[in-house]
Amino acid sequence: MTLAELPLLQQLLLVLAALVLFTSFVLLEQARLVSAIHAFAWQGALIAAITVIVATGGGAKHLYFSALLTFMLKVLLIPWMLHRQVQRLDLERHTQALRRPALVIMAAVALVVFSYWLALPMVAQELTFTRNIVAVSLAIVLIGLLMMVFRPQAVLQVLGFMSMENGLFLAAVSTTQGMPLLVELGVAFDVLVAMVLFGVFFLQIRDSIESLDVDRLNRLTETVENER
Amino acid sequence: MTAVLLTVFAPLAGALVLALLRSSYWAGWLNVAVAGLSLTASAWLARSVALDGEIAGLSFRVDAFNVYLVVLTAFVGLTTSIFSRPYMAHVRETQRTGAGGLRVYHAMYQAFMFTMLLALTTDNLGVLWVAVEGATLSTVLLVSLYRTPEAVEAAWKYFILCGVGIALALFGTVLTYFAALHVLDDPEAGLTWSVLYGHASDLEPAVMGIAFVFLLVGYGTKIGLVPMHQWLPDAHSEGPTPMSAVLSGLLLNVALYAVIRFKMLTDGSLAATTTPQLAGYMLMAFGMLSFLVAGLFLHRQRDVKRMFSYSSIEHMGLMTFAFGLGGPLATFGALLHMLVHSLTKSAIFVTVGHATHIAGTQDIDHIRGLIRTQPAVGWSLLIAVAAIAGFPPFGVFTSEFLLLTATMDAQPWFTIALLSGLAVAFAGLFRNLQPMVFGAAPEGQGPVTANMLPVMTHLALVLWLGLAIPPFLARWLDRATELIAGGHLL
Amino acid sequence: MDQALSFALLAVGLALASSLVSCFAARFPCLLRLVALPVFALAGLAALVAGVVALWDGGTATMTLPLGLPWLPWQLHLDALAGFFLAIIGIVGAAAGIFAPAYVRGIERSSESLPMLGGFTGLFLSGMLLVVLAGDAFLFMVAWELMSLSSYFLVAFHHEHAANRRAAFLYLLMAHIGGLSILLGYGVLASFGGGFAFTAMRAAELTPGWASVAFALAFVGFGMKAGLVPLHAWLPEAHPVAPSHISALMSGVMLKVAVYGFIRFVFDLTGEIQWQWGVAVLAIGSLSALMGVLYALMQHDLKRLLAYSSVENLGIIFIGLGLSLLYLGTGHRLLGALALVAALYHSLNHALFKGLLFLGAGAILHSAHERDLEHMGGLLRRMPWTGLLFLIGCLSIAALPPFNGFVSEWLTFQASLQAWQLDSGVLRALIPIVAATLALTGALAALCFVKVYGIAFLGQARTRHVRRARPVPSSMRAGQAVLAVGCVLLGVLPTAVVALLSVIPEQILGHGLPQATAHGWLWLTPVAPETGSYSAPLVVALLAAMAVAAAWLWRRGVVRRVRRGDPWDCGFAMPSSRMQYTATAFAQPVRRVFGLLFRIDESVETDNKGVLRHRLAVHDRAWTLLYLPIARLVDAGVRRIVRLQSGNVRIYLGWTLATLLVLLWIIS
Amino acid sequence: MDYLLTFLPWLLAAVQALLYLALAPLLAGWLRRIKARLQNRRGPSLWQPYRDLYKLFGKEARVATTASPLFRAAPYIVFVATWLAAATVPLIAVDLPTAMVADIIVLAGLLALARFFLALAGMDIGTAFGGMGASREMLVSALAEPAMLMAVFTLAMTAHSTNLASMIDAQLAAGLVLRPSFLFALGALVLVAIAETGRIPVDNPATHLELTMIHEAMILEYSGRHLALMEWAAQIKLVLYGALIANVFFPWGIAQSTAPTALATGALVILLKLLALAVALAISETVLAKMRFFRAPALLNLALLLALLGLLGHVILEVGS
Repeated sequence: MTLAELPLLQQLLLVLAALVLFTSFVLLEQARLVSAIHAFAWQGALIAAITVIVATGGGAKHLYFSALLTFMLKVLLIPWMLHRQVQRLDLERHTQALRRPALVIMAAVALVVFSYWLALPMVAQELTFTRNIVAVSLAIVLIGLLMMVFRPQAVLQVLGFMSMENGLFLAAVSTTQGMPLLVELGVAFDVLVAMVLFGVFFLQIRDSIESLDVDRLNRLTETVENER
Repeated sequence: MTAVLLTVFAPLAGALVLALLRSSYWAGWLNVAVAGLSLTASAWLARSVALDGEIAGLSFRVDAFNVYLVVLTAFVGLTTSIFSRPYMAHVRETQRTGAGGLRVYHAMYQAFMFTMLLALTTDNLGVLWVAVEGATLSTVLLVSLYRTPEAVEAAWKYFILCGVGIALALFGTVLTYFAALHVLDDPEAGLTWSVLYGHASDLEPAVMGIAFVFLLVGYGTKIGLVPMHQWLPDAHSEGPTPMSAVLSGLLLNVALYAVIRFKMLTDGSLAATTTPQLAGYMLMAFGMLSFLVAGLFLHRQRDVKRMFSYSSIEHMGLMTFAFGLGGPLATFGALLHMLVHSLTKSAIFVTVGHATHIAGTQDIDHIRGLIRTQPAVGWSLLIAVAAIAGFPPFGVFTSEFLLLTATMDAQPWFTIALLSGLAVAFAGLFRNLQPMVFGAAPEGQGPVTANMLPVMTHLALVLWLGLAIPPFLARWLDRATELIAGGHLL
Repeated sequence: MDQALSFALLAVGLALASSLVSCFAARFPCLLRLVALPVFALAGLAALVAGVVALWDGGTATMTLPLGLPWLPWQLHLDALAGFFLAIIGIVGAAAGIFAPAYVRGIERSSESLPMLGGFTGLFLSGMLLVVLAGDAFLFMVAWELMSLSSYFLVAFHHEHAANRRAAFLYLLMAHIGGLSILLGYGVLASFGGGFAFTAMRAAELTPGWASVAFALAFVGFGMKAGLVPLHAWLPEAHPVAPSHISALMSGVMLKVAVYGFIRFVFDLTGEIQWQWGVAVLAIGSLSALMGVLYALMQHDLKRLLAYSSVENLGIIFIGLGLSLLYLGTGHRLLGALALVAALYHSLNHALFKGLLFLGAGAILHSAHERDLEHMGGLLRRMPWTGLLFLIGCLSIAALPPFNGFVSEWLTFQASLQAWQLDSGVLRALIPIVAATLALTGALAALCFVKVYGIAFLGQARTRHVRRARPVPSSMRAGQAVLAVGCVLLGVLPTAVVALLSVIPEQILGHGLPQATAHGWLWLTPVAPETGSYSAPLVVALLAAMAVAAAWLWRRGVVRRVRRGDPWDCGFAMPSSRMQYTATAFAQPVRRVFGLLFRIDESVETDNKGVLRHRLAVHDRAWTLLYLPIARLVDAGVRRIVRLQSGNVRIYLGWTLATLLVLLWIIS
Repeated sequence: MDYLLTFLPWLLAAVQALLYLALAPLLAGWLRRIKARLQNRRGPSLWQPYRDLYKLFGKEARVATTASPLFRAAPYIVFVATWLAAATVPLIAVDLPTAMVADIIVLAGLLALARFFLALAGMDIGTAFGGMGASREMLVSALAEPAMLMAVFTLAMTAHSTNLASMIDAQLAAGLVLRPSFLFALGALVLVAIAETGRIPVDNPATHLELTMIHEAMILEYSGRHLALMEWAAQIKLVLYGALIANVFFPWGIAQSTAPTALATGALVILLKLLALAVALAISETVLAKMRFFRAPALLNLALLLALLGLLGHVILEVGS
């Protein structure tokens, strides 16, 4: 059926999903650290919204809770912690443009297409009215990974990691109307702990190499000093 | 049931207490005590499993496959904790970390044990994922315990790579859940492995295939499969040695365990399609690749712990290959190999710990004449490496014998790769080992206080397994083989 | 038969006990000399008894041990073949056990290495015994690798020298590869026979292709252990650096264990034999024999020379085996049995004289502290007993009648001269050529050992410490004497031995040598009296008689006095010991005639004082042709592969992403 | 009577063995005489070698102070081994028990035994010449031995036996058959014989010029009876090879029974054969010059080639028929 025939709620859903995808593109090529964090927060917010819509539409009550969880974690807590980190490492002014942006963006687009192609068999499964979003969530995961590959700045890498988590969450919501509660809590807890540890590591890395450029973390290698 | 709970949650309680306990002296002992408690509980658990097939409930499930891994985990946990008490004391004397560091160490040690045991015993794939992620989180601080630039770097790489990998694994889990929801009416049970295994044949093949790819890449990162292995040598070489021992001995096993569980589901779902063996082929490919690549890496090592971590990659590759090969013989061999490899490898790391204390460095070129300086350490290292290289009468030989012959049966041409891989790996190990143990000792190198009890126990067990496999263990392994490969040997 | 098996088990137990006892030798050094080694000798004796009883009885005995895999317990199996090799292990083991204590006394000062020596010697012996006794592939492999590993530790015994460590490493590496390929060979048999027990494998029906694969794997594996060219490079490195009685065990016995494995695998288990295998074995065998003796000629380190000559003798043994395979493959079972017996006989002989020679080298090392021929000389008058026994060893290894080496070579010739019975003209032509190679090898061996004996024991001492050499203690002499007596007996009474040996082909090939010993103990007639006969006792008797006659001849009323004086030497003044022919000079004609086969770098340079210096080094071509290329290959692979570990985390993540995408693409 | 029949062959063998002893110096003398005649010299009398031996036996033996017991034992071993080797070669009658005791491979072995001790004796004193002679002698024989055995194998494969008596019997039974293989084998065996017995062009028995000596260099230190035994052994060896070539390739006339007439003819015939061979050898030694030592291998390779051709000729041309 064509888009026009879909119920309004679902159309809204698709719009939001598109926006989420857009935010991760923004995240990918955002130069300023702070605005990257904001973009990440927006992504979280959008996903929370999607969750609420799915909850009302699909009538899965526990999704309200996970929507709340997402909002707390991804929109408030983690961005706030990142902000504090950035301030402590006085990186507010830090900007770092993406190298070869055109190439990277093309790669990201390719990933989107790839994930759509990949998601087809799943879309073929008539299950929920959110099925089309599977492709989007997969794309977000892959783009997050891509961002980690192309962004040498530690904080940005963490952002990429977190946006991968967003993608996963979106996938959970869109495909299966959320995971069992136990798992959701566990995942959320892990993410939180991970965020704390990332904070610790920012400081440790800063202490050891006076920078957050992970490219300079290259002592441990077989190629250079092991030439016998 | 209580046995399960005791086994799993004793370490958790221990972790909490240790986190609060100030005296690092008592912490060391308490660490040992908790590990011992957990081991006794696991022994009890094993006994009850041996009596009445399997234990299930509270989304825990212990069957023949994981019970022996549970016992193994608890056992290695105990011996390593025994070793780590004097070791960490020595570390503290040499000012490489402070009291706080020791507190973190002990607490995280038990937390890690908890996650391992939880991952092994749980029946819920989601909890499994949480536990494995928890294992990363609990060990990553230990890798950076010494705060040297290398340590921090290693920890960061470990964290990022395993985090990404584990995220992918979560995606796979989600997809599995998605596939499950079609065939199951109760969504809550959608992640319960036993239920899924019951309906494995109904799961949508396309989805399960994609899911398995994500899971393989995800958990494969933790197994240390090439080309996702790069974190492993760094983490092993920079963390404190007891950590390396448990990482090599336990974490890799658990990750492999997870992959096997999912492989069983995937096989069931793909059985009807044109490529029923797909998962197996993937495992074989990754296993063989890791096996060969790691063997080559062994030749260019300066850091002794790095070298042995590569040897871990090699052996995990071998096991992965064998599980992919399938069939009772190969599976039995792989299970046995899991057992003997973790025993031997942890023994090796413990010995290496002593050796590094003797020489005061991890640099292979500066570890010399161990046999002259401290025969106990030198000989243990020599014997243990001979064992890991697959020389009888040690258990590794038995399992490799089974693997090779099984391969000869099923895929004769792979034996050529196996043969050359084993030879290359062996050469790599011994060409570095010999100067370390043999030869004259350098000036001013003296023996250290070493507790060789754990090593001796491990080697004795491996020797025993090489000479004769006790019947009860044989029955376990056989039932596990039946679970995985659907065939008997006995 | 069962008592034979129990004797064998007793031997294994004693060997293990000796290694156990010597674990405490670090605290009580004398323990090794007074308890462990005598027990070791007893173990050898028990094995000898077991072997002889088994050969005499000619039956088989089996037994199952409560060890091994749950569905594959260790099985012991003792038949005539196993018994024969038990006897070989036993006699050399006993001799080494008698010889060793005096050697050990020398090193008791550095007592922390004693447990290593004693313990692994015991393990080594028990490993070899178990290989021979094994009744299933699993126990066979366990014992095999145990043998390799323990001997590795013995090679590494003097591990202070980096060269010895390298030798030990090379040895263990090749032993490991060989073991793996043997294991795969058994894997092939097992997958057809449906089990690892030898009984199951015997019953298996292999397709010719797979049978050839199994044969190839076994040939590579056992050949590597037996030191066949071109897989021999480890042997001359590893055997000399071990303590001398260990060298005797390794060269004399361990190589025979490899021969045993080959015979068991190919003749007994594989079933249908194809004549092409025989051609391959013949080719490799003759190559090894020739190269072995030529390289032996080039050596001047006594133990190294003996090691190379082991390569030669194993080549001769495999020539015999190849002939046997060829005849069996073309359906001549009698001739196959004959060639097999010849090979077995030579195995026994080589065990005896090579053990004897290595013990002799050990004696020289013990009293003159010298391994280099160029520094020896005149030892016959310093240590007459060792000199005499060593001479017997040299005569035997040079295949001179009436000593034992000649008998086995004669049998091999007899077997090869029956080639006219073959249908294929090519084979008819091939075999005599091989025989000619064998003849050349024998003559060169004679040359080689004239050099050894003449340089080491005759002439003048070339260095001061050799001039001060003392006779060795009687226990050492006794150890050598045992083997020397064996050499003489086997040379003089071949008929009895062949009668015993022909049980083996009867058992595993179902065809013995009915004619060989049909004409009484005097006559050895392999095929028939008119095709060729040899009567060693009569040869000895006639030699004695003629010696008497000659003595009588010159006793007829002529001067009996012998006047001592300076040597004549074409009127040169009394020559100094440095004017003697050196070992290198002695071998120089051969080096010129066979120059192509060696990698020689020779140079004459004058140092600043205007003194001429002549440097000469003869290298093994196998290194440049086979080993170094492989090593380079591995290194190149390593250099490529380490790029994976570039150190940049983003690249690692890139790998993860790439892998993921590739897999996803494959799957959908 | 039958007791006599079993005893007779042994007696015959003993007689033959003694005949070798007796004939050896004669052949040497004959050879020298012919050579002298070819060189237009009168030369010594036929009996000179006997006189030399007698004289040497009468002289006292002088042994270097540096000599070991082996030095004094060697002459007897060399002599006895050579003599026994000779005794196994049928001289005047075919069916000898000694031929059963030791076939042709054993014969080669016995000669090798003699050579082994000869070389050791050469090295015993520790003079440079002794070592040189030993090294060269051993190399020459090492190269000669495969050629000889190949030639012998050709015969053995024709006769299906390594037993000299049976070989000769087979030859006689077959009658006069022209075998290409035998031609080559004969050539090979002649070359080998020249090399082994130390004749020109490989070695010169008459020389005492140090650097050209091979055999002489080894026995340089001997004197008196020791020297006598060595010389005698060398002469026996010459006769041995002569008899071998003569009787294996041209066996006609040899006694196949123990009838006195047969034996008499046999003795006469073999004497003529040997003398004829000696003439041929003398001629070749007069026309040829001794070659450099390192060209000797070429000669022996030729021998090996001939033997190989003989063998292949046998396999290809003769067995098929």
